[in-house]
Amino acid sequence: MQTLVTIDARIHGEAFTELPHDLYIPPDALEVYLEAFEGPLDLLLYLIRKHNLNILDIPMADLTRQYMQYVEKMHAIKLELAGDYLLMSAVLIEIKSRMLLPKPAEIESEDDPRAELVRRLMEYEAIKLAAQRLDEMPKVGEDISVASAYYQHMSETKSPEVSLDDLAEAWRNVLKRASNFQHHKVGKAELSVREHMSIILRRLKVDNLLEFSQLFDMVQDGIPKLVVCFLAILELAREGLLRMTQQAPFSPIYIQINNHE
Amino acid sequence: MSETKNITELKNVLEAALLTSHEPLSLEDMTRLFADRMERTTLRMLLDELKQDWAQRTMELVQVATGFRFQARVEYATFLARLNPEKQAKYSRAVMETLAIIAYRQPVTRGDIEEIRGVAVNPNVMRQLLERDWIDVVGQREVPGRPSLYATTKHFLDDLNLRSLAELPPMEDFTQQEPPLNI
Amino acid sequence: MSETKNITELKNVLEAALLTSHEPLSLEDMTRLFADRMERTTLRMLLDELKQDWAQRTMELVQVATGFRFQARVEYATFLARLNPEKQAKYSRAVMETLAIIAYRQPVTRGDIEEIRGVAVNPNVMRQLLERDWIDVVGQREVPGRPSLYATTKHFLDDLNLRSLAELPPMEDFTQQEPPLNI
Repeated sequence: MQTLVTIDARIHGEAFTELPHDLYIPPDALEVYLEAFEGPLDLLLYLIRKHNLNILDIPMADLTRQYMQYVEKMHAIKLELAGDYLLMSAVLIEIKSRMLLPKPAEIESEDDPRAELVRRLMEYEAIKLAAQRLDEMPKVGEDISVASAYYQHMSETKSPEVSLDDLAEAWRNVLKRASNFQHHKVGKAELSVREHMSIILRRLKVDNLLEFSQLFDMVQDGIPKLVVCFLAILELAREGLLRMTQQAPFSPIYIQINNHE
Repeated sequence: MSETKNITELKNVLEAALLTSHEPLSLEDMTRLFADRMERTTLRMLLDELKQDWAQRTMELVQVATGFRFQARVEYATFLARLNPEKQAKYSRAVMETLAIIAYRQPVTRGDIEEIRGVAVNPNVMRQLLERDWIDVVGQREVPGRPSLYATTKHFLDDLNLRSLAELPPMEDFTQQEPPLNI
Repeated sequence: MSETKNITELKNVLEAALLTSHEPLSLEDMTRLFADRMERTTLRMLLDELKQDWAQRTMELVQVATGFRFQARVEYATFLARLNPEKQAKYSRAVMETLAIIAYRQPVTRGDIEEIRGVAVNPNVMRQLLERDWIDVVGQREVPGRPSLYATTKHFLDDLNLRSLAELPPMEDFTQQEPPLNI
């Protein structure tokens, strides 16, 4: 007869003789049950829905009595009583007492002491349902799998950014180190002279030989620019970078790259 | 000099980019794929065609808040779920209710959330939502204490497959019609 | 009861799994996709077919050490690289100083630069600036060896948002000796 009471079950080939732990039901089920409520509004909603009552027509006496019973049970099993539950008890009792007071005839429905509670219950219920809907919606990482095929990362290296400050900083460093700087002193004006030196050299690279006046645009350029251009030519000549020739007095002056032949 | 000669090639570049990107690609991202100038209207036309090309296939091209992405059609979800048996833990009701309040009533303070839920907000709840990058702080309410104002992020919309908050299930669906108070 | 009826459906499940997985999928991973028992040989046959199906398309199915994955064909690499440009490096001090000298003292030769900096100019430094199209050769100085004269380009001005060199910070600002720090 012994064999008849032995549980004859096998899991992964091994005899199964004990109840699994996850089938264990805690004896103090109420605690678990009460902890399932998200707060006093949730508990009130539960009481209303359980008795299939119209939320807008709450029988305050019954509701308050039931609510107090739950709160007492929580107290009895030493569940940590949140202040929120006690506060709600006070609200319920206040509403109940106000409803017991004789009502002057002219009082409108807005002054119903339950109105605020109803508003909060309805708002909470809407949010509770919204939360359930959000929970059910498919989500990336749960039900939605997003394409993420592999690719060989080839880095297109972007060129470094250089700001004017970077450039100025670099120049400052150069100056700090260049002990023989004094005779290189160059002012702002001379910088545009240097720019024109480059411009003239570029033109001579293309044209080889230019007439002096071709380097000046008397219509477009203002006086300062004409001066700068003239200074650039002089500087280029001084540095021996170009050669100026004139066949006879008052004949055209020609400019070309100095070839030192 | 045009580096891509025809529509098929342009679509292929888009397909390769969308299939390999872990994040949705915005229209701006996609214009960067091409060295030549790409008009928005051309790009949209190409995306439409690409969507059509994939209409009968395993992945679908969808538009979410931050851009476009390919995702496996819903009928493959049960198969794919078997690859990762250790499911992401479900969020608690407190987390989901807090998220719902932020989603539908944003921007809100912690005080607002506590008011609606009728209980104190556990800091851990906010932390979970912040860490998931589903909510963030968008400002402070100009009242004493300057409490932070929370709102949902674009990432939240992406994760829920939405283009905008307007696509959330409408709140009215959850609220019972308000009949006259029956006293 | 078999949940998938035909080869096409089996291949679709594999395709969806391989396109959405962040990591290569091993054969063992892939057998887990199916509720019914899947033979290795069947799986390999399906993968072969899938590879063939994609032979002319944007992705290729490849086998790597830890399993199989879809990857974008190499011809798309240059396009995809544009989506995530590598963080830009900074120019070395030598490059910046050389650029500053050319900008402020142009036209200059390499010899000029070396004289001012007091060190030899690495050819690589000039190459970086030439490749960026920030400097070019505007002529040769007519001295033995005819060294090239370098100047900054219009492109350099554009990139630094300048209309002319005159808009560079004036150098007088730096020529004055900074007063010693009084500590």
